[in-house]
Amino acid sequence: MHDFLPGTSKERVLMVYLTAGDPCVNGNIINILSESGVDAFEFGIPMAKPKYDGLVIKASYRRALENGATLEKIFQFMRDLNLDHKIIFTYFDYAKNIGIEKFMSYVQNAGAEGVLFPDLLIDYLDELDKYIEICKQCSLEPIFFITSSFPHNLIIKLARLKPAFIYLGLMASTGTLLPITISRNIRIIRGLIGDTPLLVGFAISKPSQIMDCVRAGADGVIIGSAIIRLISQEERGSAFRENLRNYIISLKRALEA
Amino acid sequence: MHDFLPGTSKERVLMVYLTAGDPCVNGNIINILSESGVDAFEFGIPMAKPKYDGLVIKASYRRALENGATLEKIFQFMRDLNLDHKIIFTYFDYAKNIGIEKFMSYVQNAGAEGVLFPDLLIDYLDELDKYIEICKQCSLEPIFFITSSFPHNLIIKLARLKPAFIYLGLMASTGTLLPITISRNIRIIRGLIGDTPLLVGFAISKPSQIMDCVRAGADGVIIGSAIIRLISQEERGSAFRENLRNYIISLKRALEA
Amino acid sequence: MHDPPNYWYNIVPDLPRPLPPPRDPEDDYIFSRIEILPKLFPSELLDQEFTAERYVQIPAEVLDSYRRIGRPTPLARAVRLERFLDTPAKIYFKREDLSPAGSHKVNTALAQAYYAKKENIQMLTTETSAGQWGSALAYACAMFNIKCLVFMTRSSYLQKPYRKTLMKLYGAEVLPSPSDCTDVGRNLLKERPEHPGSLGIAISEAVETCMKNEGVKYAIGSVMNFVLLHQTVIGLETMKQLEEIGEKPDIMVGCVGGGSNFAGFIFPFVGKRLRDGEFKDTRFIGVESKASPKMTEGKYVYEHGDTAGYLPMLKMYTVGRNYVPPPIHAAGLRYHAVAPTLSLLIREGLIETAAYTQEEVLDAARTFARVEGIIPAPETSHAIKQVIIEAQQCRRRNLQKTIVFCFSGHGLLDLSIFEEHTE
Amino acid sequence: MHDPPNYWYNIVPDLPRPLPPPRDPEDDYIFSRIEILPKLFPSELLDQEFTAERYVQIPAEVLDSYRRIGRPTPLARAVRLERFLDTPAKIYFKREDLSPAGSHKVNTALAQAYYAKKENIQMLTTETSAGQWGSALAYACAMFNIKCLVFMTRSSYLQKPYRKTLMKLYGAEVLPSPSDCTDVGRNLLKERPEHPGSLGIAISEAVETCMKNEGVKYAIGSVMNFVLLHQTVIGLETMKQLEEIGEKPDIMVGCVGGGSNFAGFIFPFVGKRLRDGEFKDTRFIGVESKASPKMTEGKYVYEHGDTAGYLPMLKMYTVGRNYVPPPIHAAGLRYHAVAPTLSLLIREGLIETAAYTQEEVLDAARTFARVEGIIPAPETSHAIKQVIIEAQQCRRRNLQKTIVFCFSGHGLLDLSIFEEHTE
Ligand SMILES: Cc1ncc(COP(=O)(O)O)c(C=O)c1O
Ligand SMILES: Cc1ncc(COP(=O)(O)O)c(C=O)c1O
Repeated sequence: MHDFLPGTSKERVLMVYLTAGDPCVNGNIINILSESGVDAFEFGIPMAKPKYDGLVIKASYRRALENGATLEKIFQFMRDLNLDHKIIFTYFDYAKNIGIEKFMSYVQNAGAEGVLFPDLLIDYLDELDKYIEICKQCSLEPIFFITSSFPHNLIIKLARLKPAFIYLGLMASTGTLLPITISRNIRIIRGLIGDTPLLVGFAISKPSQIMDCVRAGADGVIIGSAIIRLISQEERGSAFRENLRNYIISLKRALEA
Repeated sequence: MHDFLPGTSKERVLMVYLTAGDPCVNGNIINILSESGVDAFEFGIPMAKPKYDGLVIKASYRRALENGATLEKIFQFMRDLNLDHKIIFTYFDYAKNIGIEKFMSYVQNAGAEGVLFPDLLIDYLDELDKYIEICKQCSLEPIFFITSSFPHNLIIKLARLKPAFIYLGLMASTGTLLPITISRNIRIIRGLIGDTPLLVGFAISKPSQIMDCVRAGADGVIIGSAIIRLISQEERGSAFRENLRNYIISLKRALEA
Repeated sequence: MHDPPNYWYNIVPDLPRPLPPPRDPEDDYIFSRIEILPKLFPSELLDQEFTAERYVQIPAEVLDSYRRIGRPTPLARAVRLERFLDTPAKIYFKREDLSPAGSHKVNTALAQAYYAKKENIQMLTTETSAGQWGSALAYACAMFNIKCLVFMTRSSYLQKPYRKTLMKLYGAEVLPSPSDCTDVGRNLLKERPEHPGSLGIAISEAVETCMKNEGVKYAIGSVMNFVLLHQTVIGLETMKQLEEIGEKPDIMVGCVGGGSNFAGFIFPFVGKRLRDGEFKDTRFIGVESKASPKMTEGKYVYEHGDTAGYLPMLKMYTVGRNYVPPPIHAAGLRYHAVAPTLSLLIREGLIETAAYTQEEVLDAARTFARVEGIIPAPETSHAIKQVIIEAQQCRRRNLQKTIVFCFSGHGLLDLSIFEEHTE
Repeated sequence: MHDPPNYWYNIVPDLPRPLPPPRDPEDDYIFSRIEILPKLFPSELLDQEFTAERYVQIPAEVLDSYRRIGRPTPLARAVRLERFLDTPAKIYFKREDLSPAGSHKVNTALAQAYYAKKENIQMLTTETSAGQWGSALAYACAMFNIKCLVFMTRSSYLQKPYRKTLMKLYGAEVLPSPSDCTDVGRNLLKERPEHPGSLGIAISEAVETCMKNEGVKYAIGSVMNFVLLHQTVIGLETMKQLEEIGEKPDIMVGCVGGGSNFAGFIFPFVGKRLRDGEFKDTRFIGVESKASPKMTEGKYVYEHGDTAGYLPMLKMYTVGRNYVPPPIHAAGLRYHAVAPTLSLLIREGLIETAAYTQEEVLDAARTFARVEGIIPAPETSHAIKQVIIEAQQCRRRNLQKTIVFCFSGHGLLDLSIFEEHTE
């Protein structure tokens, strides 16, 4: 990921979150997104009891599971995608069940650059070293998920570990907009992490939000629920594709403004 | 009275209060008192409803009235006494009933040097000028009765009027000892009146009290209830007379210590 | 202002005329109330009653106890009330409600308990009806580690259980009066076992207890000079606090039961006026209940200081000690007379008076509670009523007066009075 | 110290590990508690709930309202208690009882009412049982001129009429819950017209009212980060006051319901310890009721913040929201869980915990009332119990420790609890 996020350069990243295995997600959609300007993809692994996800992504998980998604199929799907940048999103809980080393090697095999465990530092802080160790072994980039409620000391320490990026979850759960002054939180986090790449996400859907984030110091944004809401519509004709394309372009424009 | 209380001189006065007309009071007793050192006498006029008197003097009044005392007899009795210094004590209320001018001329005729109205300044402050005027007319010396609850400004003003003396009632009523720090009150009053003669009374019965009063700045003391209590005893033999004599001597000694 | 003053102010030497002394009934040749005073009160209090001193030093221990109850108490500004009344007047109030026992009464209770303790008195006794005074004394006795015995009229004892509980928590013994611990009580109970009691009976019981027991003295919540003296800590603080904020009071208001909080509040100002003409345009307004209109309708005569007639007679405005005021919430204002010094000043025209009905006063209390958020005692509400009237006057005439009043106590243990009327 | 601090302290950035975020139940795919938060709370409060800022500025209007309730509140020394216990320890207590509504709850109530007003919200609604929180909110709403609707469990409504009266005096509407103003209430009343209610039902009614009415928001008395944030004004003042007298706390004690007063009291100290090692020998002790022993016997798990389950789940020490504690006087300690930040610090071993029975606590309250003359709320009495134990320990070991505790509220409207036991 360092190639498009070299920290010092002002290049900015538009990342999209999609649930792997959700029938709404297919090569077609991913192509449209890529072509319209999405720089990187984050694929979530569907599960029955997601901890921090909002209703839109939960519904997407359910669709995926009802659609018969399995870990094997998911990794196959990802491997097949011809994408420059992709990472995996799932809970550390889940990976532990499989076995961290095993899980990480699946990730590596799928051609993903890293895996984001949103609960790693919250519920398994003691396993941080182990995570970094395994990342190294699997040639994966460490990525850290934090929230505005993280200790400042820990955030500083994470930055020193030179992750591919830090992912700041702006809201309490995905897709759920709360009246939080995100620009202030981003500014504070930025002040702690120097030029460590900072991507922010959760409930971003509008260009104006993106502009706020960037102005406050984010290097990129992750759009999840907003896209899933769009692509999970019944109607998927040409108007739909056009809308999707325009939407991405508008986000991209905001990002680069 | 100026002859024995010239203000500057340190001569001190022992005054005794007696109720005129009280059968316990007679020439004999007065002689003993005079001979033992009493410098001056204050004669009270018995009445049915005395305002500021304690039980001992009230009883004395009652005895006098039951004994058939009348104003005429009382003044006759006083005129007959061969005493250097005597004053009258009665309520302004009472004198007003008779007519102030008339009453004051009686006083003058009885050979008294002045009259002390304990209620004059309390209940008839407006008649102060009149009192002084009549005193002048009758060649009587003005005397003022005050208490520790008198306004300081008024006390200062009274001193400027150059009375024969100011009589400070130490307690709330005659003969009733309350735990009042008399030395403090005397000192304060003395501070207000310069060298105006200051006699103090009410509930003085012991030499030690007299010493306190004098030390605090009193020029003399008035003993009332204590003497009346003594002379109203049944037993009036030679032991009684001796006691009375010794008692007065002890008071006098304390006064001059 | 960080510390309470270290002296009390005695107005007696500054009065415009001599204070009429206490008296015994002229026709009583047997029993002298003045003579028994030393049986009833600690010596130093009687000394203060008759002192010629203008400033009386507050003993260090009392000063400490004043600090403990939060003295100096805040002088607050009722900005929200001003706004609510849309008045150009400024309204300040001295918060005597913040002490543990909830009213100004504790200022004298602490002094009385201190002197009692100093004189080795084992127990103080008193009467109470609504309970403000009883709680203040119970608190003070707890602070100075002496026993406290409160005779509480049986009707209040049953109807105001919280005040009773509070006193008991402070370690006081609280007896419903008439009780079977005195002759007076026993005789009344014989006639009528559920006798509701009266303040007069309760006083009689307290006084009997003093008379019969060495080491027991009586404590009194108002009227006596020494009580007013102790309360001047309120006014002395207020004066300093006003100075600090550069304010001069145009109008000072307080409620009047026996007169102690009002006198304590205004006397330092009145004294300055009498001595050197300062505050000569300040209006002092005492507010009483129409239920016991001694100032506005009473006579200025000699009357016993207590309803039972055990205390000497004092020259006061009074409705007569046998007058039975209708029951009102502001039990502290049912008192039949006004302290002698205050009476004298009223007589001399230095103090204005006003009287209101319970209904008028409850309305004012409700307004204050709602607007300022502090619940006034029913007694205090009388002062508030007057303040509102004055502030409205200021609005009509567009006068930017500074109104200061004594917030003598809180009504948290009297909330039931609002209950009956809130619904 | 003349003025309250002008910022609140947010401990979240200083915690030793990340604060677990609020969560929805994992298996609920239909209804998100997190999503409805903006329907329930004013925006700025939610923003504070998730702010990364260490210091949050207190708005000028809130600061003014803090001054009006007497902030900075005094830090008093319990000299008489020290003497009574014959301990070499020094005991200080922070007096949160002096505010008009009688407890620390008003510190957050004022902030919540202010933000509501600022966002043009017409009415705040909440639930209350014993009434401390309800009165604090009613007071705050009166101060910021917004409407207040309190659902009070019917049993308390009938048994604690004074609290109800107080709230009404402040202009709040107080409904016995279940009421006929909500679907929840109406359904329950249909089944049982005299339903005694429960806190859960009252919350449901309040939440339903918010959900159905634009311009109505919910106010909450504990647990949420923003509530604890507002309460840090207590600890910030205490820190400054201790500095001014040159004291360092060895032991800091507070009672724990949802944890807001204790957290507000200690967090500024804990924060300094976490940041730069100051106060590293200070012991922090939270005291709960044995009736709801979440800290000493509960589990550290995700649980709803409210007994009704309308709020998101938070990671907390809890006895489970369906646990029904036995009725105790300290209704404020019946809460089923401890605020997330406090829970995390307990888990990390930075905070000690203790639990006492009602009887033990009432004894401590009685001692304090008698010795110090101030009546503690039943909740506060839990802290006092612990303080007495620590002071006794100091006596046995002859240690001159400095013990500081949070006197969270007065018990003047809870006096009945002593009554039952005093006789
Ligand atoms: C709160 C309060 N204010 C005022 C009074 C009236 O008494 P005083 O006129 O002596 O201040 C009382 C008497 O009980 C009282 O409790
Ligand atoms: C006086 C008092 N103290 C303490 C509490 C406990 O609440 P918290 O732990 O949130 O401070 C309450 C709650 O009602 C209370 O009223």
